Amino acid sequence: MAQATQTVQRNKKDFQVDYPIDWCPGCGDFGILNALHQAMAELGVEPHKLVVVGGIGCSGKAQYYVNAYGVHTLHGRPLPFATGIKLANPELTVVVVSGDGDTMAIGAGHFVNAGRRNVNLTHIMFNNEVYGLTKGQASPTLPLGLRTKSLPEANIQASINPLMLALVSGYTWIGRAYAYNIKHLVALIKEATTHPGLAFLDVLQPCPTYNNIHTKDWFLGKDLGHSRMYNVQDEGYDPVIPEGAPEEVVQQKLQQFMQKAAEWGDRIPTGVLLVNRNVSTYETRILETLPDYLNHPPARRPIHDDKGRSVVDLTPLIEEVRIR
Amino acid sequence: MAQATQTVQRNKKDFQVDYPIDWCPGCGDFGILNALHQAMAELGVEPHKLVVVGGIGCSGKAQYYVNAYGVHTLHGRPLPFATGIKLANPELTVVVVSGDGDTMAIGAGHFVNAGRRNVNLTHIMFNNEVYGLTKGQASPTLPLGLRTKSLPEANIQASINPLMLALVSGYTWIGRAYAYNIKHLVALIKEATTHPGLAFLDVLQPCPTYNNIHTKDWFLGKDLGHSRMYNVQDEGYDPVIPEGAPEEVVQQKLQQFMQKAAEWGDRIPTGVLLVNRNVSTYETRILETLPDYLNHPPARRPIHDDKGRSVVDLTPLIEEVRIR
Amino acid sequence: MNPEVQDFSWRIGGPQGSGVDSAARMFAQAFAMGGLEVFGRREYYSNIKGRHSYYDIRVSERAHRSHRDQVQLLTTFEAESLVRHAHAVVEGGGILFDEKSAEMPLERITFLDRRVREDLLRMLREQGQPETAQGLLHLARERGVHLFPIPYTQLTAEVAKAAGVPAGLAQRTLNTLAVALSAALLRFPEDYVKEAVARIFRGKDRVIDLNVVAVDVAYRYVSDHFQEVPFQFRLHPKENAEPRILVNGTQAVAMGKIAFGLTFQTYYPISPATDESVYLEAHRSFPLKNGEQGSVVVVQTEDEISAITMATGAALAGARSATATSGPGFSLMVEGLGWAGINEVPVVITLYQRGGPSTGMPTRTEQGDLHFVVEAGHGEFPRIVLASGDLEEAFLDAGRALNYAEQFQMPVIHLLDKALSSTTQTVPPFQADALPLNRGKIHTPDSSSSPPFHRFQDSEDGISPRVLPGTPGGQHWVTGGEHTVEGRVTEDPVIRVMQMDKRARKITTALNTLSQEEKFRVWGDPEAAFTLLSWGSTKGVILDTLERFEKRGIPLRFVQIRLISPFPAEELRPLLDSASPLVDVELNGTGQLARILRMETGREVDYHILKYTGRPISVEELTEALDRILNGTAERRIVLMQPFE
Amino acid sequence: MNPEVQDFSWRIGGPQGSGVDSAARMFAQAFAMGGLEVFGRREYYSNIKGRHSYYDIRVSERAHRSHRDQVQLLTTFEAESLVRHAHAVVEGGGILFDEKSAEMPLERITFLDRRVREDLLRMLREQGQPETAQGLLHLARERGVHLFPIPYTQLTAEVAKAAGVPAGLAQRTLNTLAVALSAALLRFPEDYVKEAVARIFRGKDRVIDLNVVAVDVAYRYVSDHFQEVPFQFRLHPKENAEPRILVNGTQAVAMGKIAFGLTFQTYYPISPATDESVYLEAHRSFPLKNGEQGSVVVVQTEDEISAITMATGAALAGARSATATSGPGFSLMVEGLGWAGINEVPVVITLYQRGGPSTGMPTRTEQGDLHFVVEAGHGEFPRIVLASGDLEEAFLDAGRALNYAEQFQMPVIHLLDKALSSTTQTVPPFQADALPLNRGKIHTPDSSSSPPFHRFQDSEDGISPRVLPGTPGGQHWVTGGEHTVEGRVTEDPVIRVMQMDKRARKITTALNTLSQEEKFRVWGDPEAAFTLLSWGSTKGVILDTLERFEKRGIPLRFVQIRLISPFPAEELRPLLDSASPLVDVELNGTGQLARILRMETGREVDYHILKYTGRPISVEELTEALDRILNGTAERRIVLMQPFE
Ligand SMILES: Cc1ncc(C[n+]2csc(CCOP(=O)(O)OP(=O)(O)O)c2C)c(N)n1
Ligand SMILES: Cc1ncc(C[n+]2csc(CCOP(=O)(O)OP(=O)(O)O)c2C)c(N)n1
Ligand code: SF4
Ligand code: SF4
Ligand SMILES: [Mg+2]
Ligand SMILES: [Mg+2]
Repeated sequence: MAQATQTVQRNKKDFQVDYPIDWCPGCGDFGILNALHQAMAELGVEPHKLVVVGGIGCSGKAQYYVNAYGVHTLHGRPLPFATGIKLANPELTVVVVSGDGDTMAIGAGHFVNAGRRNVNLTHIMFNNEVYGLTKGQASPTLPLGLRTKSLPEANIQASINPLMLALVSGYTWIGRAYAYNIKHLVALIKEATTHPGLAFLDVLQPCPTYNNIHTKDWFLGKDLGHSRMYNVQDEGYDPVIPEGAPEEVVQQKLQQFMQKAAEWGDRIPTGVLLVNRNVSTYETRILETLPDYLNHPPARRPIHDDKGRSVVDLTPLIEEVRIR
Repeated sequence: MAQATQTVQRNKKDFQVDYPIDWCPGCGDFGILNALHQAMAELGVEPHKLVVVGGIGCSGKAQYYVNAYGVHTLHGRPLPFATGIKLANPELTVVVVSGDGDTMAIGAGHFVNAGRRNVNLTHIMFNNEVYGLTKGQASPTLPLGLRTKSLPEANIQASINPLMLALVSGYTWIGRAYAYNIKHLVALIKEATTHPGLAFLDVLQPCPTYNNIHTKDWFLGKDLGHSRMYNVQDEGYDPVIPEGAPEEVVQQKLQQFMQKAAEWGDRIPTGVLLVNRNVSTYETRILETLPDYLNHPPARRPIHDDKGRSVVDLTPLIEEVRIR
Repeated sequence: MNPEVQDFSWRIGGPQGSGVDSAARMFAQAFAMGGLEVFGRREYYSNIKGRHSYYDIRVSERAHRSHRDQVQLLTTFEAESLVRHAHAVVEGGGILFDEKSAEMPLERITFLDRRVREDLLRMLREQGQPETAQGLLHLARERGVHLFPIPYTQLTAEVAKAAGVPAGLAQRTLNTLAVALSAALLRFPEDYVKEAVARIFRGKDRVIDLNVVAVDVAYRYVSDHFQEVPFQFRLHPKENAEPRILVNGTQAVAMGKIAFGLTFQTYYPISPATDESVYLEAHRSFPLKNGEQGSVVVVQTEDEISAITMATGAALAGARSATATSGPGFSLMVEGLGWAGINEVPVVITLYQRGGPSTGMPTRTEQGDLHFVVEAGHGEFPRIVLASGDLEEAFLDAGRALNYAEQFQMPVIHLLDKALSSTTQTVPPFQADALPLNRGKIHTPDSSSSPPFHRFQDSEDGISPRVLPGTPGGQHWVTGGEHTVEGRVTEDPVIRVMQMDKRARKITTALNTLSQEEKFRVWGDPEAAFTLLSWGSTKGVILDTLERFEKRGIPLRFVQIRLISPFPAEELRPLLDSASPLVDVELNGTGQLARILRMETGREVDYHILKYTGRPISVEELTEALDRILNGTAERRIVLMQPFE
Repeated sequence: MNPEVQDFSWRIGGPQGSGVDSAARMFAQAFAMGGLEVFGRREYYSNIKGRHSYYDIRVSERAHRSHRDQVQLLTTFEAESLVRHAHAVVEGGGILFDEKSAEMPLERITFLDRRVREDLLRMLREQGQPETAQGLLHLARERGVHLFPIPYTQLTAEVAKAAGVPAGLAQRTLNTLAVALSAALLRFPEDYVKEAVARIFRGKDRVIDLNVVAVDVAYRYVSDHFQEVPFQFRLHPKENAEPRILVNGTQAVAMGKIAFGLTFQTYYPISPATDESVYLEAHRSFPLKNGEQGSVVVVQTEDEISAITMATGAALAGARSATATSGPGFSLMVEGLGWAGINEVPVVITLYQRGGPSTGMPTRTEQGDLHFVVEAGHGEFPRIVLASGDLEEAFLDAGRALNYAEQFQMPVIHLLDKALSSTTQTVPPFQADALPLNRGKIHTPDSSSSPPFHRFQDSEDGISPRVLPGTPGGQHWVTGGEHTVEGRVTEDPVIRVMQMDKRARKITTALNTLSQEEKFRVWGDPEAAFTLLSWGSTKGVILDTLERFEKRGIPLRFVQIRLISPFPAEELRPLLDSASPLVDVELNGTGQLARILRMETGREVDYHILKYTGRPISVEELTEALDRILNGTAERRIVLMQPFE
């Protein structure tokens, strides 16, 4: 049930389109977009089998810049749209691109409940700690007390830890990357996409226009003399909960994850933080009672014959209520 | 900024009202209601200063059964309503009563973001794992694969751990109780109410009508020969993160919390699981820039003089934009 | 009075959760199996257990489609039903009641609404009666109603003994006893009741046996005790009756959805819509004509916003997709509706209206959402709003809604209400080939064409070919923003106008494409000037009332509007011109259809007959209101209300 | 042509984020300080940086309230603005542009919409011009437009030199240069420009100094190079002008809210509503007349559902409470609105309409939500919908909305649109005592009375006294369910009808209480038969156009509807009866006000003048449309569109 499998040799260009991009110069979104193109090419996804589902925000515009079926949804709603698309046609590779406001404020309820389903989707969150497209208000990932450029007062709401929220919600693959570390980002998007289940990739994305605190320089630790970010895999971190893992292994992995998720400030972990193979996908759960689901998913089941007549045999349903 | 302080001697009866209660016989909600009456009496809250804000569900009806200002809101929305009431008049003691569907499904986005604010509210969630009032569908706390009475198939969505979601969201007081253990429940409601900040109390509430799996007998461990539930305080568990605690203490307390939160099945922790004194309330944060907030909160600031004329002196605002 | 009734109404009342429902179903089935036509109406509180609910079953040789205020036989076990409904029994009718309940003081009936209690007490005091159920029974008897006190405890003891089971178990046959006692009083052959028992408890042989014993006990008790009572109503089985199914509104819609190709449904539980989705979940797998299994994927979402957007996602991917909800849920779907509108996505929303506004009266009926659904959503986009008037329409309209959505590429709102959803009725078996399926312009680009596909190409009828994701060469975008032909957001004024006009043109296309029958139906005397105008579930009571007036030699005409948006203004013109008076009948407080009519045609109605108590209109109520109009004593706005419904 | 213009329009264009806004503000301030009246209109894409935006500043001795399609002077730095707007400059007008931008090929202008590019290229080819900005400049020159090529690089170098700062820093004076060059061409005294510089950069002395140098450089450049150009427009300062403030629509509303007692506001960011809340956040603390500090608590919520419900909670607790949003946000508020409706909670929703449906055109204007807001919400409940036509109304209506909400105890929707929100205009200073505050029936039970308080007591005017939580003895309930007098959920038919009727009665009360002025205003010649009907932001252009026709001796009348719900049908009757033709002017595609008018009064309009490109109507457009009606060449539906706006 992996979302994509290597079939054709593809080039990053296959996923680019020839339209102007209207992000601000220097925006981290460019890095994410490039990585997405590259990752899809390396995975050999066919463009017509790729659906990119965007939320509303600067981030959500990413779907316009991919040669694919692009769906620009509503603010906060990309996950349910994507879920509908994927469940209707599981053959499609469905990637969600959304902002931190989109995902953790107005979309938080869907985020939490999408985790309960574990549908095979890839969710890339562009985390810039602000509402870019509405001109720089605080997003749910902006820490308490910070005052970015366009705030009339310091932020008086605390921040959500997206990794922890993903964990608690039930995402089965969780990673973090940095928008300008494209190589790493490509690798993570690929892994997230091939993961069979709901994957969440938190991408730290500088917004040069509105986030003047957590800037490129800050992430790269210009003040510290070393990058704030490190790759957990470099330190031998193993994120995998294998299928059928005993409860204690599960707990140990979760503890390990939570320790990493709590790190911030001078040391920010990136990389693959959790791969939980111990949870079935929603698609598998459907299959348990609808064994024909993957052969004839909702978008592909023929519903009428040549003459337009329904192919349904209503007899058993009628018999149930037949009185005479 | 505690929500309530002992001022008058009150009796549980002061909080009861003389109307028929329409929960099913044996419903756990009765226990919670009784405990609420008792707790408010013991705290010496004045009924006219108490606002009980209900969601929609069997649980949300609890507000009808208290002598107080009762606000029966919309499904999923008691938290924002309560936040508005409390911020408008911080003198009021505001208690939210809501179901698990109300809170964790349709209301999950508000839950997560209410945590970011840490407004001084008490949130009691009636956790019966089902949608009682709509006749027994699975709620977000029903474990995957379980099939309660009125489900046409086993639940194919995984459950949310409410304690963990509360933690990640930023609730600063988290506890769990059992609907029929009224003494303990009273103590916890009192503590939650006096906690200065957002308190979440997860109440395990058997629904004899629709939840035929996690029944009273199950909780009491009739099959095991001992109650599934235990009180963490009995084991010396200390939930408090003191004000100004160093980061390592905070982390250790959170780890301890998460271990407890993960327990379920044959051993279910109840009691006070987290008291985080290290986070300011929203009210305090408002005070930083509006020092007069508590003296003249939004609901109590006089806005006109005897003749109905505005008391606002618009001069500085006009001067800002005056051209000539 | 003709005791061999053509038209018999039975009422059973009791606390929610006590089995009133299954008793009513058993009663309905027994008589339906006996060849009669059955119409059932259910009333209940927004409550799980304890509050009062009741069920009316109307049985007749020819089909009826509405309830009556007055019943021939009332069956109860407890005091609340007795005091609430004793007044509704006709002269010569009967009341079956637990002899123990008669002494209950009104003051002690827990859930009796305060206002009801006070009104009843006042009446009892005025009449010098005791303030107990007994008082009301006395009044009934004075009116010529026959009282049948039943020693239920004794009867269940008999059942226990006869069946050799413990008394506790026999207790559970109470409902069967009540049904059988009622049937016995009507001298209806007990075999039908037993057959109904067998159906209801299908698969549980021991339960069937026990309840069959109860039927025997009941029949015996009636013949032993009530032979002398001059209760003279009789119902006789009819031979060679036509085939029938017994279904309710949510089932009819769900079966229609399955029959006509639904493959994806989302829902968030809400009364009274939930039952439809639960039916679909339970019947998510069904055979196809070619022997394969067909299926509907049903997803319980976290809220209604997710429900509409997920269903829209699935529709976009190519599924026949729908969601079902009621007022509060629909209010949350409005933003999603607009997205489907601007993106021309075929998604169906089945809306079961209930008493509003806000939480309102969740388990009561209303036609209060009409104007809202027609205008719902910021900005302007076309939609279809279609209203069903009865169960057969509900079944077919479920299919039409799916067809329209794909044919005209727009969201379709299929309107029903709580009354229809809980109406149980005998109807001819539904047919899956009653309606051809129309999937509209689904396009596959040929291999030479290269993306982006022009999904929103201008077109004469406003409908552009659509390509489903997964189709090679068809890549394009969709967006809630105004968009270019390839679906990219644009703010170009010229393209904006083109796309707005293109979408708007689909309104004309739909109006030109649909048959008159799909837009409105004219019933009664097509030449009559006296014209009733209505929509939705009031159809039943209007048709039943029309027949009554016809019998009295007063020809009336009824225009049933089925397509509310787009509104068939032009085609209605001749009917409106010849209508005098034009009488609006609606289950709401403002006459919403009449307001739309005036907006669309300029024509004002002459009278409103409105009911907004949350209960459907009875034949008696409508008859009386029309009589007042006919004899010139009516106000322009007639508000109907039954204080004890 | 009179070079001493009474009515001058200046346009500046440039990429979003490049300072076009502040340049325009500087220009507006300079002329406003010079005693002239200023009207500014802003157009921009839904984008942060890079896409095209432009600002029109209309300057005149007497106030104007709308923009014109044609400008006297166009100021640009780059090719895109040049090619988009060159056509808009009048004969004898001028274009100020960076000489380097002229050679830019249209093909290489990144964000030029494809359709715009194609249309322009076609035009250039037809006229045999090069496919560059230069081509369009040629065409302009041929039309008699004066070209002012500016060597901006050289000028900034001069600034750097004169001020002794690095070139990079001097680069930042580009906008000031452009403003000063423009003012210099108009021979407007440079002191005003310097004063404007000082205001704009208040507090940053070094920046002021630098920009003052730029003003000098610009003025010098103009006198050195363009003395000979026969560009003859002149603007002169006016002495002793009346006091003025320069504000935009969101500020006007925010100031109105503060002035008239708002204490609690919630919002979720959304264009174009956000600016109002950001203003409130920045001004959350302000003095009271008694010397204390007043404040508004402003909460940024997680979504609009939270925004409306939190604001409602605060209102329930006794705060004057509001929220502000735009279409998509309002669509999400519908359920909350209904709750406030049934509970009679005074909450205000300020709705800034933008291009719909769905995401639509977030930064463009539309009057597309009117009918929706009137019907929004399942079920039936009264609300007030109030529409402001200009900044002064916006300020006062913000207060009226708060008053109405408390007076009539219902949700109030205050309608504005993007056009008004981004209109910047000189107006007389706002007064906090222009409107008395009315808090309605707030009640304190006397100590003898015991709870529950009868919050929803029936009353003649439909309005029941309310008690605020915290008041001793006032305990009661509120619920979205239908309720008893004490606010407990009920399904009793009698109480249901009482409460529905009570709430509905408030509609009559409101209609009877409000003055005619608050409901609608009649402008122009009150006796004229030729009647324009409109609402909201179109007021400005209609009044400006009326003046034009008046000058031409053609008396017209304009009925500006201000109260949309409840609709003042009866009072409008005489005006409607004497209207011929009745011409509807609206910024939407279906003529929503006209539809409501027909629904409420039966009267159909004779003509629709509609614009739904997302841009406001210009005087020229409206004049031409009216001329077509007057000379009998108009279709019933006139659609306005400017392809290059
Ligand atoms: C229902 C609704 N509310 C508000 C908006 C306005 N809006 C557009 S983008 C945005 C926030 C964007 O922030 P984020 O999701 O973090 O994305 P970013 O722009 O930072 O990438 C908002 C609030 C909207 N489009 N719809
Ligand atoms: C918007 C909306 N959707 C759906 C409903 C229907 N509804 C009423 S109660 C309820 C669920 C109740 O479940 P829970 O919150 O767990 O409370 P419980 O009854 O179990 O105490 C639902 C879905 C509603 N009232 N409003
Ligand atoms: S505002 Fe920030 S996030 Fe948006 S495009 Fe600009 S830099 Fe990127
Ligand atoms: S359905 Fe369950 S939760 Fe609701 S009242 Fe009955 S027992 Fe309690
Ligand atoms: Mg963001
Ligand atoms: Mg529950």
